[in-house]
Amino acid sequence: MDTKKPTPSPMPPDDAWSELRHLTRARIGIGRSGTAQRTRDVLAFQGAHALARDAVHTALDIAAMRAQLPAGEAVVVTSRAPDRPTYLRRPDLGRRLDEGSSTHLRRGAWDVVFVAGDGLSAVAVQNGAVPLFHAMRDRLAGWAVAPLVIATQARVALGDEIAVATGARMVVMMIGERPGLSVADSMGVYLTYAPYVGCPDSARNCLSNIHPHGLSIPQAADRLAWLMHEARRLSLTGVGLKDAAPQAHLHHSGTSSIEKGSR
Amino acid sequence: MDTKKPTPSPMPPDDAWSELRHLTRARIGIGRSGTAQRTRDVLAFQGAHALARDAVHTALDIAAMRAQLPAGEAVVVTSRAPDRPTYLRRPDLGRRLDEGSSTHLRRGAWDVVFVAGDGLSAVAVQNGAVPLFHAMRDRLAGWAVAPLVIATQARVALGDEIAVATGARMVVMMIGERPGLSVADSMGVYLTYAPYVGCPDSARNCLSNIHPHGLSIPQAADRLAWLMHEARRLSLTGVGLKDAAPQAHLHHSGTSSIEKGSR
Amino acid sequence: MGFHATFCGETYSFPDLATLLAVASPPRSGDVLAGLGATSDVQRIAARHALADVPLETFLHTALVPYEEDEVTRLIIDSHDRAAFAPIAHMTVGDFRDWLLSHAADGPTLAAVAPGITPEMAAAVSKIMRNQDLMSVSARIRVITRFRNTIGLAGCLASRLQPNHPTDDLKGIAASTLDGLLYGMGDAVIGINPATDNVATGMALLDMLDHARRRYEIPTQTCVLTHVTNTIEMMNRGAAVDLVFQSIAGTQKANEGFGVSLAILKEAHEAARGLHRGTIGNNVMYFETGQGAALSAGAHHGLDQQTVETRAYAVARAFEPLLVNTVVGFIGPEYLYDGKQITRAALEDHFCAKLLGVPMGCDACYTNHAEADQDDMDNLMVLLGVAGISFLIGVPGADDIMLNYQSLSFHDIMTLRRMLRLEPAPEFAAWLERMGLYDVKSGQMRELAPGQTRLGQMIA
Amino acid sequence: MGFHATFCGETYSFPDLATLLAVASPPRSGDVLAGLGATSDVQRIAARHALADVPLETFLHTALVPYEEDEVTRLIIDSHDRAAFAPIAHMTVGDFRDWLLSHAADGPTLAAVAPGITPEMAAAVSKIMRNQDLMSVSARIRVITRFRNTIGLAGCLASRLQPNHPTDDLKGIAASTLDGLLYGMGDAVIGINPATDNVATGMALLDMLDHARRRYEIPTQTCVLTHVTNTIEMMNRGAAVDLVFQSIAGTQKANEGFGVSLAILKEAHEAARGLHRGTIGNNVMYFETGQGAALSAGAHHGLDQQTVETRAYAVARAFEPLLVNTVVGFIGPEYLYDGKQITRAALEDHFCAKLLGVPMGCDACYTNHAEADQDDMDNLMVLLGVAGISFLIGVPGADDIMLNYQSLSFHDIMTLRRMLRLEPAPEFAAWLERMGLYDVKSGQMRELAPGQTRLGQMIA
Ligand code: B12
Ligand code: B12
Repeated sequence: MDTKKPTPSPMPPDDAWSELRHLTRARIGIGRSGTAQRTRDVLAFQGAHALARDAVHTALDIAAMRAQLPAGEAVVVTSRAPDRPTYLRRPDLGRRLDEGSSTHLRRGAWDVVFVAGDGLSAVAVQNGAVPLFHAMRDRLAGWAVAPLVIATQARVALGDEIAVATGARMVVMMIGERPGLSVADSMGVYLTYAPYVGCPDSARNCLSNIHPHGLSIPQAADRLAWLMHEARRLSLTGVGLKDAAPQAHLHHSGTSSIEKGSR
Repeated sequence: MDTKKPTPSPMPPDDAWSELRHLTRARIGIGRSGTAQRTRDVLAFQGAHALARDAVHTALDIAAMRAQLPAGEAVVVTSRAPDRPTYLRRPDLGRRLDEGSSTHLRRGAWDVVFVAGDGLSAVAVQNGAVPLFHAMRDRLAGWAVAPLVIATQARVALGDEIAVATGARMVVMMIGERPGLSVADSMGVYLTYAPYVGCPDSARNCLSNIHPHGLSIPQAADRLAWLMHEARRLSLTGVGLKDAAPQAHLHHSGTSSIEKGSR
Repeated sequence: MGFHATFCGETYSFPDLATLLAVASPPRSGDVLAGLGATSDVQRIAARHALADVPLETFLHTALVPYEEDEVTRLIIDSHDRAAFAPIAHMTVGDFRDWLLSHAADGPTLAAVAPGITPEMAAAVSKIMRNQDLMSVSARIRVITRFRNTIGLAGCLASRLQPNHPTDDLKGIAASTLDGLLYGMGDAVIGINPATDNVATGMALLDMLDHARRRYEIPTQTCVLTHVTNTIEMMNRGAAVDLVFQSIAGTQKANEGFGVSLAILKEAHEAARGLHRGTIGNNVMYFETGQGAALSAGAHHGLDQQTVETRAYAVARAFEPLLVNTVVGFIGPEYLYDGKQITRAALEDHFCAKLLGVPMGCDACYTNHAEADQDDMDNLMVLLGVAGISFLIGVPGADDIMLNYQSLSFHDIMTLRRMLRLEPAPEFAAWLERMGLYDVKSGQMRELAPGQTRLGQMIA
Repeated sequence: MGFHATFCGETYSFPDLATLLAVASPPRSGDVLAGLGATSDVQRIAARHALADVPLETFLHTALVPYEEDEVTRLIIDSHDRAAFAPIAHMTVGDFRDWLLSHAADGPTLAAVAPGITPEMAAAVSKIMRNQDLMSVSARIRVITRFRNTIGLAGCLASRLQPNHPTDDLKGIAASTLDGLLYGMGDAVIGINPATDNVATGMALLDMLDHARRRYEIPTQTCVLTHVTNTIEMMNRGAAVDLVFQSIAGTQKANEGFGVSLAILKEAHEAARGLHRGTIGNNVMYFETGQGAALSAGAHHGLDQQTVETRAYAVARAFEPLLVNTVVGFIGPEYLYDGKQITRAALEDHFCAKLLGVPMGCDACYTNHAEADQDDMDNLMVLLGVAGISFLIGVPGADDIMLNYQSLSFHDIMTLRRMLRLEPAPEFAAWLERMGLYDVKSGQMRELAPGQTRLGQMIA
């Protein structure tokens, strides 16, 4: 037994993998003790878990979001879930508008209504929703875009009732995806054409993982715009509408191309 | 595979064991399927578990207990645990008298104070405490016995503070033992000489399993009387006082004696 | 009709079989959400007594979701094998449990009976089984499937290597794949969930995996877990599709919510078989299931979530899958609240699937809004290992950076293999040895840096 | 001094080692009751970081309970083996965990280090170990002890047969004993908790067990688990005492609450050894422990319940016991709230004891006021089995009709042996076979009625 080096390892923990680790934020090349993760990695994981659990419970700062918008440009609604614990246990309530809320919504001949819903990560929407909303208006020249709706204790399907209430032909729900250990601010976007209360998820399209280490706001905006134009052209969304938007940025990590083993 | 007899068993489930099962209420001779318990036994167990859990939460019917006693003969006190959930999580509170309670207690030169405490099974104390109290008075001629104290949300050590408050030289805590699957009404009796708040359990003696299938009230009373007389003689209880009361009834199941294999 | 039981002098009634099954279920947040389930422990036990007395035959005559309305019900009824059912035809649910646990019910016997068991019978009996019963019976059942290696053998535990990336970055995914291979992962499948729905991206991912597999002659299969309609499109365009993936559920309406039908699955199944890419077998489908999906789609037809989940296994077995796994804690606490509920559900799912003859694995996982942690996963993986699970899912460091949840890490599965003395699929184990990664004598993966292995060249 | 850690930009301070250990502990109702433990998950993790950096040496210089006041502390410090400690002397708690999990730390190495490990070091490292770590390390440690058979061998799982009766009825107890023997129970010990404290009753019980043991030549030991002072009295009166039982705790004051001291235990130990009743060994002590006992006696000295529990193992190992077991869920929810806490505590207790070289078993159990059920016990027994526990306790149908709690049933332990392919202690297994009860080929207990065996005559 070598008592001086308690965990003899043929591979210097950080060197061999340091380059590869720039390619992904996944926990790769972390080494091991026997077959187990090392203490530092176990504790790092537990710390990330504690933070991610807190992230679920962070509330949307509505005043701060309004400040990013011209005055009066946002309507705030809430779902039927009165608080976070209820929201977590009762997704059905998070899919329906609170009684009072619909009166705030302005009916009109809107082509689309954008909704910023806290979902499971308020911070994702806090950071991403207004920038994406702005980026979309630039790309939707000539569309009648309803004022932004900010929705708390929201599930994806809450957008359906909002669309019905505003009379919009399409709804874009920008929602906080559940926080992960490495990413607590990931936003998802769900596009639904001609939605109605009870509309299935197969009738939606989704763009996911919008965050600083994922899809950027301009990339997401380009792809969403492509989907929205297609949706209008085909009068549908969902499995019938295949995402064939040009893939500008497949190799996000920046390096040229994968060695395809053409040996 | 014999499909007609799904659980072929060389032993008729009830016959071989039926005699032995009179000797104990333990779940013996229940047979098996492979190595597992049979469905009927698994479900019987689960049913008993549901009932035992309910038993923990049953409250003491104080009016009914008073009705078993001559008017004015009982004092009611409560511990510092305000309700059942708190009682279960905070035994420390169950060991201390609620502020108002001590004012009800009458100080005097008592030789002993008897306490009926709900403990973890109110029903045990409901059934057993007053009968035992009566049986003890018959056996304690010449003792100054304080009025019975009925205590709710009580732990064993609550008796110590009651003894201090009444000035009694000894306390007998009659308390509901935690309910088991087969016995939900088992009473324990804890005898402490010269108790004080913070008194260790090593300074008490215990009689346990007082219920219809365990120690009977007369048996318990005989042994408790023996212990109390010894305690008075030796001026102590606890590990220093060994229970050497005559064992009238070792073979409770009634049959003569065990075959000692003296082959 | 209705069902009744007397317990402690009180009589409990249950109007129909669906209610009886729901009330007999162990406590579960998803059933509370659905307004189903027991209102007290005593009522739950009464329901179990009543359920134990229900003849298995009853399940053949009582469609819990109407035959006319639901193609899954039609599949279950129409494909029921009366002859296989015969040995258990006379039993009640309670007898059935006793028989399953008896020494008579060995592996071959259970395999022979499987086509006679409907999902609802499996669900029913599981509700009166303890966790140990679920483990003890599953451990006897081996469902063996093949594509480029053999999944499900006794003494083996396979693993899916899941190298997801939030932008589907090819190099990032390759790096995670390399990491997993060095821990001996990937024999069940190297399977990516693509972040995007884009077909071109999916094809690029498949291409990358297929090249790596061929370059190193890895006896395994790869998969991009995109929607089945995308996979059909990719096959049409000549992509290197080994396995067709799809999430499935237990009712027609829930599957419609996923945008699939039996017809679409059949089309994909036939197309994939037609590619003849498997070397030692032609099981080409990979399905995921999980309690809560049907209710989430409002398509549970008043069934408790575990019963409706088992119906998904009937869908699965109709397509001779290579792999099926429940993603047991994946959706969130509204369906499975904490570690205890997740654990129970995983054992149920595994038991019911194996009983039906489905090659079941598990993604032992939880989300950050659930009351669970890695200790629960440690326990669960051991329980599933003892229960003889076919495969488990591993992600680097247990943290999926795209799907945002925690599963098992590569380390975890390696540790489990060591603790329970389980091996990877034999063809894969032999390959690991050939590559110098695996020390057969000690049964351990060597601790090697990428540069010390040929695989180091994978990412150039 | 104090301990510090920075986590997410914030600095957390812990005034002393006792606080650090308490805050680093997993959530536990007993620590909440004591006003110890973390106030948030983030604080807990910060404490674990700080704890991981504490050198093991620190534990030798920091008496958590003052040396002058506490004979258990004196025992720990005075009996510490510096030479055995040398190989780990330079490590922090974090290094220690890594080393324990490394391939270097095999069984013999761990056994050699054991006398150098203090209970507090074991407690500390357990707090930064996951459940799988606790299992994986314990599984390598075999602590072997002997009296009339061998306890603790690899591949074996022994059991205590616990045939309690509310009135200590001899025939009732004999009937339960017979039941257990037919399931292969009793190799660790046939051990009765007497309902009464009466010495004459205790002697009658011992006499009955000893006669049965001799009559059937059962290679096992018997015990009446009465207070040690009663057992001394019984030995003085010439009773057939194989093992001396006592409940012990981790501080002098807690032991005083139990009415015992090291001196009393020493007296009993010497008296029992002097009887020379063991045939193949002379380990004569049997101890029970369990988290919560010290706090319950107000004698925890501000230590978290798991740390103070490990100190009881130092008491145990000083007397070379044959058997030690934690009675893990026995007291109630005020110390271990639910199945999750009970499970974690059991794995910790088993790991810490084995690390210290103590022959650890477990009474996997719960009370009816705790949030636990038999499914939790099913899981726990499997986890402990995989962790290599020395023995488990079994009672008829899992229901102790005198102590009023649920443990494992004889069936459960039999099922576990089958699932994990574990055998009874070899001498006992051979006896079972001789008696026609055990079929070595299938590794199964035969299903026999009392009358079909010689044991049937036990109750006449
Ligand atoms: C949870 C989840 C699911 C759950 C949804 C059930 C539920 N009650 O939450 C289940 C397991 C059923 C599921 C299934 C599928 N999912 Co999904 N899912 C997720 C996940 C992990 C989290 C979503 C989230 O946090 N939503 C926020 C909360 C607040 O919303 P919610 O209202 O509570 O939940 C709704 C949405 O999650 C939505 N939803 C979930 N998945 C999908 C997929 C699509 C295409 C759509 C339109 C909607 C949708 O359904 C829920 C109920 O209305 C995301 C990954 C991520 N990082 O976001 C993938 C993700 C959204 N799903 C994805 C896919 C591909 C699917 C499937 C199509 C897989 C398949 N081949 O069958 C199926 C079918 C989905 C459907 N209903 O049509 C992809 C979408 C890719 C894309 N850009 O289109 C993602 C990004 C993951 C991935 N990369 O594989 N999924
Ligand atoms: C729980 C329990 C314990 C727990 C107590 C901790 C706790 N916080 O509850 C632990 C595991 C520590 C324990 C230890 C022992 N116990 Co104990 N225990 C029980 C049990 C199972 C339930 C008691 C109960 O329900 N009490 C009611 C509740 C409401 O009271 P409480 O205030 O919450 O708890 C107090 C009492 O339980 C008391 N207590 C518990 N055991 C004992 C034993 C004695 C002799 C005394 C005086 C007090 C006492 O201590 C607790 C704290 O103040 C009973 C069996 C039964 N069916 O009752 C055996 C029982 C009371 N214990 C018994 C014994 C022998 C012991 C030990 C002496 C064993 C030993 N050889 O070391 C030790 C030492 C006890 C001591 N402190 O002096 C015997 C007593 C026999 C007798 N007639 O004297 C019983 C009847 C079980 C048995 N037959 O073996 N015990």
